[in-house]
Amino acid sequence: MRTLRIVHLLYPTSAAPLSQTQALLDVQGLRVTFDTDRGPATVVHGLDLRVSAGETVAVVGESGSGKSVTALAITRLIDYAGGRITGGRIGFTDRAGVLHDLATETPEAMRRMRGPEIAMVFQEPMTSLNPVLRIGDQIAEAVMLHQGVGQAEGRAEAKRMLDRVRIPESASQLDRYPFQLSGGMRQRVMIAIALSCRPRLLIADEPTTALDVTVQAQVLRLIASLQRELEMGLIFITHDMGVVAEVADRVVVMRNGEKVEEGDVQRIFDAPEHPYTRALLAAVPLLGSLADQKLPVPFPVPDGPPPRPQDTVTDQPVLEVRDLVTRFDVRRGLFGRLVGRIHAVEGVSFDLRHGETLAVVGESGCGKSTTGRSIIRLEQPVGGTIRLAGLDVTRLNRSNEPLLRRAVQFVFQDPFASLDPRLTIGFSIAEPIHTHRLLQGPAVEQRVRELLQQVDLPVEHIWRYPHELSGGQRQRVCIARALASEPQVIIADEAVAALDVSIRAQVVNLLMDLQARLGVAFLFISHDMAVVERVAHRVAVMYLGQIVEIGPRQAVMGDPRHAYTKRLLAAVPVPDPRRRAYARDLDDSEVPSPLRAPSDMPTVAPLVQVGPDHYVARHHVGGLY
Amino acid sequence: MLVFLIRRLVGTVPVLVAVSIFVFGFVRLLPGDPARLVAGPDATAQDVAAVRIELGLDGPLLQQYVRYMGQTLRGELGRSAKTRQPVAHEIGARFMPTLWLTVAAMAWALAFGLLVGVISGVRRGRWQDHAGMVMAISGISFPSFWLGLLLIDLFSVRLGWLPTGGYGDWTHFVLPSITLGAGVAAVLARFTRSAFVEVSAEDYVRTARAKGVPERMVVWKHTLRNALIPVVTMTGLQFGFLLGGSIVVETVFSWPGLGRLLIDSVSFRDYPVIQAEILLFSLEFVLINLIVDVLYAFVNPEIRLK
Amino acid sequence: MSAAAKAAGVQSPLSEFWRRFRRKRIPLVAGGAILLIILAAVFAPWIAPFDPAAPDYENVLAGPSLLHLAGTDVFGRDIFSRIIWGGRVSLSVGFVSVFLGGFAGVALGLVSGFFGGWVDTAAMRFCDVLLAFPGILLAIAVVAVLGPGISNVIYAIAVFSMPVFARLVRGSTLGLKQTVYVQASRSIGVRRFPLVMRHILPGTLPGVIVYLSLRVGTSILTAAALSFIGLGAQPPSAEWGAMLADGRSYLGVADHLTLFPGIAIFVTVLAFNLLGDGLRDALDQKLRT
Amino acid sequence: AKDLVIGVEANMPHLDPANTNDTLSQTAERLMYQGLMGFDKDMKLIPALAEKYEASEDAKEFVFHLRRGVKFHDGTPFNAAAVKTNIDRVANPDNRLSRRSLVSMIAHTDVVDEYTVKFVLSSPFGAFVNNMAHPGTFMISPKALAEYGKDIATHPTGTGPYKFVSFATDTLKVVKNPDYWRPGVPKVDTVTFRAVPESGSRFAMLQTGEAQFIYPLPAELVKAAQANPNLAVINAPSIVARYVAMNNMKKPFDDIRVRQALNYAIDKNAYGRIVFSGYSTPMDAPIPSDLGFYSKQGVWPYDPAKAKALLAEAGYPNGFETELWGGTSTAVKRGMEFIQQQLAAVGVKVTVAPLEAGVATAKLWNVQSPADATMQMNYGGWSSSTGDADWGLRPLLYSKSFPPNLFNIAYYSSPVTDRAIEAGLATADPAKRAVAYKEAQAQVWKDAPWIFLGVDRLLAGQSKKLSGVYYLPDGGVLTEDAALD
Ligand SMILES: Nc1ncnc2c1ncn2[C@@H]1O[C@H](COP(=O)(O)OP(=O)(O)OP(=O)(O)O)[C@@H](O)[C@H]1O
Ligand SMILES: Nc1ncnc2c1ncn2[C@@H]1O[C@H](COP(=O)(O)OP(=O)(O)OP(=O)(O)O)[C@@H](O)[C@H]1O
Ligand SMILES: [Mg+2]
Ligand SMILES: [Mg+2]
Repeated sequence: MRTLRIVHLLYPTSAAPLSQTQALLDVQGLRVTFDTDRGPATVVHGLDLRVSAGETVAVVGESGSGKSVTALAITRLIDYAGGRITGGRIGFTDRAGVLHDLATETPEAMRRMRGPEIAMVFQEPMTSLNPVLRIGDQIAEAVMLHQGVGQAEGRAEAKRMLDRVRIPESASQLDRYPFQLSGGMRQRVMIAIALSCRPRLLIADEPTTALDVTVQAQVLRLIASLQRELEMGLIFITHDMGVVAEVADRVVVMRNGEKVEEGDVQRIFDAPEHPYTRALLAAVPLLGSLADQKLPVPFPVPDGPPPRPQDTVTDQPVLEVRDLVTRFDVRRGLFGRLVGRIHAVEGVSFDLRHGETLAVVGESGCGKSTTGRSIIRLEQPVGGTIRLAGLDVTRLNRSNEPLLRRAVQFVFQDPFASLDPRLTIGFSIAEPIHTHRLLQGPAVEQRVRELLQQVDLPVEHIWRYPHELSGGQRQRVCIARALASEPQVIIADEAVAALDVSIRAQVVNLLMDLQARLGVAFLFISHDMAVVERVAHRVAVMYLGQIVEIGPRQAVMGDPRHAYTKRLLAAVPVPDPRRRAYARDLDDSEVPSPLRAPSDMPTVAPLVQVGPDHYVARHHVGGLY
Repeated sequence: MLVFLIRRLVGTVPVLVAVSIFVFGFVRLLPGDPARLVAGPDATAQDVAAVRIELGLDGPLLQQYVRYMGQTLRGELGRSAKTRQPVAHEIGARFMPTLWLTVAAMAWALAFGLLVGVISGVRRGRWQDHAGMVMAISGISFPSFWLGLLLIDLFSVRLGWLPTGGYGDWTHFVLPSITLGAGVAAVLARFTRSAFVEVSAEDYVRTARAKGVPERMVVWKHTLRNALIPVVTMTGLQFGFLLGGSIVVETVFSWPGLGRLLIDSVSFRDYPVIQAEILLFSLEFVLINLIVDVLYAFVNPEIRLK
Repeated sequence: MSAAAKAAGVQSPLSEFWRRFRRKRIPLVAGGAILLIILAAVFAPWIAPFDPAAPDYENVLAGPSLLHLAGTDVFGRDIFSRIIWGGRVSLSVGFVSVFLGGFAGVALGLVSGFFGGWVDTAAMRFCDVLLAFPGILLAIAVVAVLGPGISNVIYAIAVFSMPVFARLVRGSTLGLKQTVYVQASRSIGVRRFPLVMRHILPGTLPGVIVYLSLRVGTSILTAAALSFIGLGAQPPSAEWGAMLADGRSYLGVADHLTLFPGIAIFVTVLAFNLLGDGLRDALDQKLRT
Repeated sequence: AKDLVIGVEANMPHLDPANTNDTLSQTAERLMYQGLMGFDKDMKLIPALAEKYEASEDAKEFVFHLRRGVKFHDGTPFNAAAVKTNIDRVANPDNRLSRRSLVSMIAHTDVVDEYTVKFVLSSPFGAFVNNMAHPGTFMISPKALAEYGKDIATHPTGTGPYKFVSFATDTLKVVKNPDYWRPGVPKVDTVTFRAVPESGSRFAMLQTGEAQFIYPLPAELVKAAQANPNLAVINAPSIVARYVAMNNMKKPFDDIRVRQALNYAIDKNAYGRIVFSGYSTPMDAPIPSDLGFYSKQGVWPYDPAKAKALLAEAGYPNGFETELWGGTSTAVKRGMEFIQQQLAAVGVKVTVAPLEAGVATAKLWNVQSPADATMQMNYGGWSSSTGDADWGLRPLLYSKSFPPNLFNIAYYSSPVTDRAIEAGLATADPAKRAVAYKEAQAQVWKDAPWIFLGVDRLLAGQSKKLSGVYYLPDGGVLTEDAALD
C-alpha cells in the first residue's frame, strides 16, 4: 500500500487488486484541527488505526480525548463540524476493491460513500432522528438514494430493516414520528438507518451511553449479531470498559488525541502496558468484588492503606417513609381533561437509619428521583407519610418546614448545573446558613472555610466562581453546601454519575468518610451497580414506581429474588472479556410505561419477607414477575 | 388535530372578550364628546342628547357595554358618527384593500425572507451571508414612510413605471407592499437564518449527511423543514406588525383601507367606527395566528399528533 | 458532559462574553457609534453650532454649506444643530419607553413564570390582548387617550413593549425555575423573594439586555411613525421623526430637510440593531427577532 | 372618453348637502347638486335654479322665480313644490340636519305657482339670498328623498351637471348628465375625486398624469410645480382668513393692551413668507377683501418694541406664559411654531398644542358657558361659505355667538359691534348693509380680539391640458365647465 490511488467510487479506472491481508480501513498519522475563535486547535495528533472486515475495534479514552472527532474525520463529516484534516491518510478499500484516501476525496465522492460503504450510529438517540419526518421515510431515504430504487421498494426495505433490528409491528411503526418512540427504539431505528445500505464499515460512537443498562445490553447484542451477519468492520467508541470487554476484538486507547496503547482485548485487560490504561482499568469498579463483605468499603486509594469496611449504622430510624405516592397528571384536550397519570412513585415505604446508606436502584423513569424529590418536597406527594426523626413532616407548615429543609439535603447529579454560575462558591455554601439564620457575621465565613476543609477543598476557593472549578471540585462544593445546615439525611441523586471514573471514586470515598465522621444517613440514588455495591448498607430496587425488592446489600445483590432485580443485574456489563455475556439470554421487551388511564390504578404488590430484613414484592399470578 | 383546533378557537374567546372590553373602555376614555361632534356645531342641547342616545352613549357604562356586545354579536355595528353610514358598510369597503395589501406584503416578505435567510444560513460567514444580512438589518432600520416617499419619487415620478398610489390592478400593489413588507422581510430573513443555523447544528442533520443525502436535500428537506417551525410562529406575530404598518403605508400611498380609516376616525372620535375597527384588527390578528397555529401543527408532527 | 462544554466553562460568563463581543468588529463599531450619538446628545449645548430653536427668516431652506452642515429648515434653523439636540428627544423616547416597558415586563414575566397557575394564565392572556393589537395601533390608542406629545408617546411605546419583555422573561423564568441550581436553592429552604431576585432575575437579564438594545431601535422608529401621522412629538421639539415628517412636504424642493433626519434615524436604529445582534451572539442566547 | 381626475386632500365624509359641514364634501356635492342661487368663478352670486328673486324692503319676504324645464337625475321635474320639500326638510328640527341654521329664520315657505316660491321669514335677514346659494340648501329630488330617506347620502340625486356613479371609500365617480339644462356642458365624460391625504403623493399624482387637477397645492411645492412644463399653478385670492383668537374674557387677554401688543409682535409679511412660502397676504381687515362689504383697515404694523412697551404697561414687563391651540396638519403646526417664535421675541412663552378634530370640538365648540372655556389662544382660519360679510363676522365676533351656539371662541363682546352686525342683517339694502359692516369692522379692528395674520392664496396644481376648473375663494372647486384637450 505504498502508492495510494484516489479514484472515483463509481468509475473505477484502475482498481487496486484486492488482497486478503489488506485492511478495510487504514488510518495513518491522522491530524484533525479546529479553527476556533482562539485560533487553530489540533485535537487529534497523528493517529493510526486499522480495521479489517468483520473485526470490532473499540476506541476508548476519557471525555475529550478525540474519539468522536476521529470518527467524524473518517466519514469526513468533520467538514461540517468546523474541523479540518490537516495531516495523514485515511485509506479505505471499497466494495469494488478500490483503495481511496478519504482525507482527500471530493465531497461528492464522500457523500456517495456514506451509507453504502461507511455508516455511523451516534450517541444521542433522542436528537439524531429528524423530528418532522416519519421513521419509515428516514430509513427509506438512504435506501432509495444509494440503491436507486423507488418509493415502494424503499419502504419495503425500511420495513425489513425494522424487522431486522427487532422492532415489533414494523409495518405500523413506519409511519410514526421519532417523538413517539422510546430512546431504545430510536437507537434501533438509527441502527436500521445505518445498516440499511449494508455498509462495509460501521462506526458506532457511544451508541449505548444514553441508554439504560437493560436496553444497552439489548442494543449491544443487536449490533454484534448484525455485524457478524453482514461481515462489517466495526469501530466501537466508548468510555465504558465494561462495554469494551463485552464487544471488542481489539482495543485502541486514546488520550489527548493520541493513541497510547493498542492491542488485543484480552491482552489489554490482562496486561495493560500504558500507565493511563492501567489507571483507567483500576478505577473501574468491578461488580461482585465485595460479594462476601457485609459492610460498605471505600475505593482503594493508590499508595494508600487498604480500605477498611465501615460500620456506622445505628438502630434508630431518622427517616420513615410510608406508602409514599407521587403522581403527575397528564391533561389534554379541550378543557385540559385528565387523560392519564404518571404513577412515578406508588406506595413506597422504607426506613433510613442514622448513619446508614440506602441505595435506590432501577431503570430510568422508575421513580428514583421522584422519590427523593418528594421527600424534600420538590414534588408534592399525593399520599403517604414522611416522618423525620419521629416528627411528621408530611404536611409542611411554618414550624416543620425549616426543620425539614435543614435536616434533609439534596445533592444533584450534575455538578455543573447545581451551582448558580453567577454566585461565588462561598456564597453558595453560605446560603443555607443565611437562610436558616444558623450563624451571623464573621462566623459564617469561618464556617464556610471549615466546610471547604471538610470536603478537601482549599479555603481560598471561597471567592471562586463555579466555572473556575473542575467537575469533581464542584461536586465537593455541592456536598459542602449540603453539609452546611448540619443535616441528618443527604439524598444523593446520581451524585457521582456525571464524574469521570477516577474522580467518581474520590467523591464516593469522601461521602463515606463524612458518614463515618458525622453519622449522616444517605439515600443514594444510582444506576451504577458497582458503586452501589461499594457504598450501600441496604439496597432498594424500584420498578414502575414501586419498590420490588429491598434488603441488605449483600442479600439483594448476591441473592436477588425478584425477576426484575435479576434482569437488572444480568444486564450490567462486566469488565472482563472472559465473561462475555453474548450468551446471556436477554429479552427484547420494553420497560412498560408508568402512564396509566385515570381510572386504572396500579396494584401495589405487598412485600413479603424472604430473608433477614430482605423483602420482595409478590405479584399476582400472571403479573409481570 | 380537530381537538387542537377547537381548543385553539375556544382559547381565543377570552382574548376577544378582553379586547372588546378594552376597545369599549378605550373609546370612552378618549377626550371629546362624539355626540356633540355628530350633531354639528350649531346643534341644540336636545339635538346632542338625541344623538347621544342614537350612538348608545347614554346610560350606565355596564348597560352600554352589554348593549354594545349584544349589537356586535348580532353584527350591528352602528352607524358612523361622521358619515352616518352603517359602520359595516364603511369598514366593509375598506376591508379587502387592507387584507390584500397585507397579504401581498407578507407574500413577498416571506419569499424574500426565506430565500435570503436560507442563503445566508448556508453560506454562513461568506459574502452572500453578509450581503443578505446587511439588506435585512437595513430593512428594519428604515422609517417606512420615508421609504414609501422615496420609492414614489423614484419609481413613479422619476421613472414613471408605477402608479403613485391608490387601489387598483397589480401595479398599484408593488410599491405599497414593498414598503409595508420591507421590515417584515428583514425580520424573517434574519430569523430564518438563525433558525437555519441552529437547526444545521442539530444531530439529525449530521445523521442525514451520514446517510449520504445530497447537500441540496440536506438544506431543503432536513434543515429547512425544521427551521420552518419557529419561522411560522414568527410569521404570525409579524402580521400584527403589518396591520399596524398599514396605517402609515396606506396614508403614504392613499390606499383606501382600514388603516387610513382608523386615523380619520380617531381624529374625529368616530366611536362606532373605532370600536368596530380595533375589534376587526384584533380579530384579524387572532384569526391569522389561528391559521399560523394550524400551519405550525402542519409542519410540526409533534403538535399535530397530540 | 461534553468536552466542549467543559472548555466553555473555563472563563467567567462576563469575561467570556466580553472576549466574544470584542472579537466582532461590527457590533463594536455600532456600540461606539451609539456612544457617540449619546455623547453628542448629552453635550448638545456645547457641540451644536447653533441654537436649535433660533429662527433666521432671512436664510430659510438653505442647502448644506460649511456654515450650516445640513442646511437650514423652513424657519432658517440649523438642521445639524437640531439633529444633535433632537438626539436627546429621540434617544430618550427610545430608552425611557423601553426601560419602562422592560421594567414592567420583567416584573410581570417573573411573577407570571415563577408562580404559574392562574396568575400566569391571567398575565399571559393580558399580554395576548396587548399583543393582539398591532403595536402602533396600541400607541395610537394611548396617545388618543392621553393626547399627543412626547411623554405620551413614551408611555404608549412602553405599553406595547411590555408584553414582549413579559413573554421573554416568563420563558426564561420557566426555564430557570427548572434549573438544578434553583431547585437546589429551593430544597435548602430559600424563600420565594430572595430565590427570584438572587437566582432567577440575574439569569433572565442577558436576554433582557439584548432585547432592550433591539427594542430601542424599534421604539425610535415607532415614535417617528407616530410623528408621521401627527401623534408624535409636538413643535418645536426637534425629534428626528417629527423633523422627517415635517420636512416631507418639501421633498423635491428641499431634500435636505428629510435626508439628514432620515439618516440620523437610520444610522441610530441600525447601530442599535447591530449592537443587539452582537450582544446576542456574544451572550449566545437563543433569542431571535 | 375624457376622464377628469381631481386629487383632493381628504375623504368626502358625506354627500347629503343638508348635513355637510366641510368644504370638500360641498365641492363634491356641487358636481351633482345645485341651489336656487350659485356662485360664479369669482364667487359672485348668480342665479342657478332660480332665474331671479325679489326681496321685501324689511328683508322678511323673498320670492324666487324658478328656471323652467329642469329635471332631476331621476327624471323628476324641478318645481316650486320640490323647493318647498327641500327647504322644509332642512328646517324640520326632527330631521336633525346640521345645516338647519341656514333656514331656521324661515317662518313658512309658500308655493305660489309651479315656478314661483315665496319664503316668509320670522325676522329680518339681509343675507338670506346668500343662504340660498349655500350647499346646505341644494335641491334634492323629492322622489329620491322619499325613496332613500336617511340614506340619501349614498344616492345623490340632484339637477347638477354630473350624475352619481359610485362612491367607494376614497373615490367619488360621477358621469356627465346629458340632460343638463345649460347647453354645451359638461364637456368631460366623467369626473373622479380621489382622496390623497399625503400632499407629496398628491403632487406626485399630478406629475405622473394620474390626476389633472389637485388642490390644495401646498405652498412649498409651488416652486416644484412651476418647474414642470406640463403643469400650471392656480394662484388666486381666497376668503380664508388666518388669525389667532384670544380669549377676551380671560387674563391676560382681557386687557386690550395685551391683545394689541401681540398684534404688534408678529411680522405678518414674514408670516406669509415663512408659513405659506409667500402665498398669503397680510390681513388688513377682520374679513378678507373678497367678501362682500369688506372695509379696509390697514395692516397692523410689526413693531416688537411697541409690543414690549404695551406689555409692560399692561403689567407684563417680562411677558407671560400661555398656550396656543390649533389643528394637526403640517401647515397649521408650522404657523403655530412661527407664532411661538415671534411671541418669544417679546417675552411671551407659548406652548404649542395641536388638537385633533374631536378634541378641538370638545374643548372649543362644545363649551357651554364662557366661564368654562379653557382656551387661551387658538390658531385657526375661517372661510365665509356664503361669501358675505355677515357670515364672516357674526358667527365669530357677535356676543350672541358664544359656543355652543356659534363660534365666537374669542368671547369677544362689544355693544358697538353687536349693534352694527344686527343692523347689517336687518335690511336687504346693500348700501345700508355696507355702512353697518364698515362700522363693525372698524370696531373689531380697534378692539383686536384676534391676532390678525393673513389671507391665504388659493393654490392648486393642474395639467396644462385642463381648462374650466375654477378654484373658488372659499376653497371650493367649480367643475361644471371643465374641459380636457
Ligand atoms: N467543533 C469543535 N470545535 C472546536 N473544538 C472541538 C470541536 N469538537 C470537538 N472539539 C474538541 O476536540 C477534542 C476532542 O473532542 P471529542 O468530541 O472527539 O472527544 P470524545 O473523546 O469524543 O469525548 P466524549 O467522550 O466526551 O464524547 C475536545 O477537546 C473538544 O473540545
Ligand atoms: N414534573 C414531572 N411531570 C411529569 N412527569 C414527571 C415529572 N417528573 C418525573 N416525571 C415522570 O415520572 C417518572 C419517574 O421519573 P423519575 O425522574 O423519578 O425517574 P428516575 O428513576 O429518577 O429516572 P432517571 O434514572 O432517568 O433519573 C418518569 O416517567 C418521568 O417521566
Ligand atoms: Mg464523543
Ligand atoms: Mg433521576
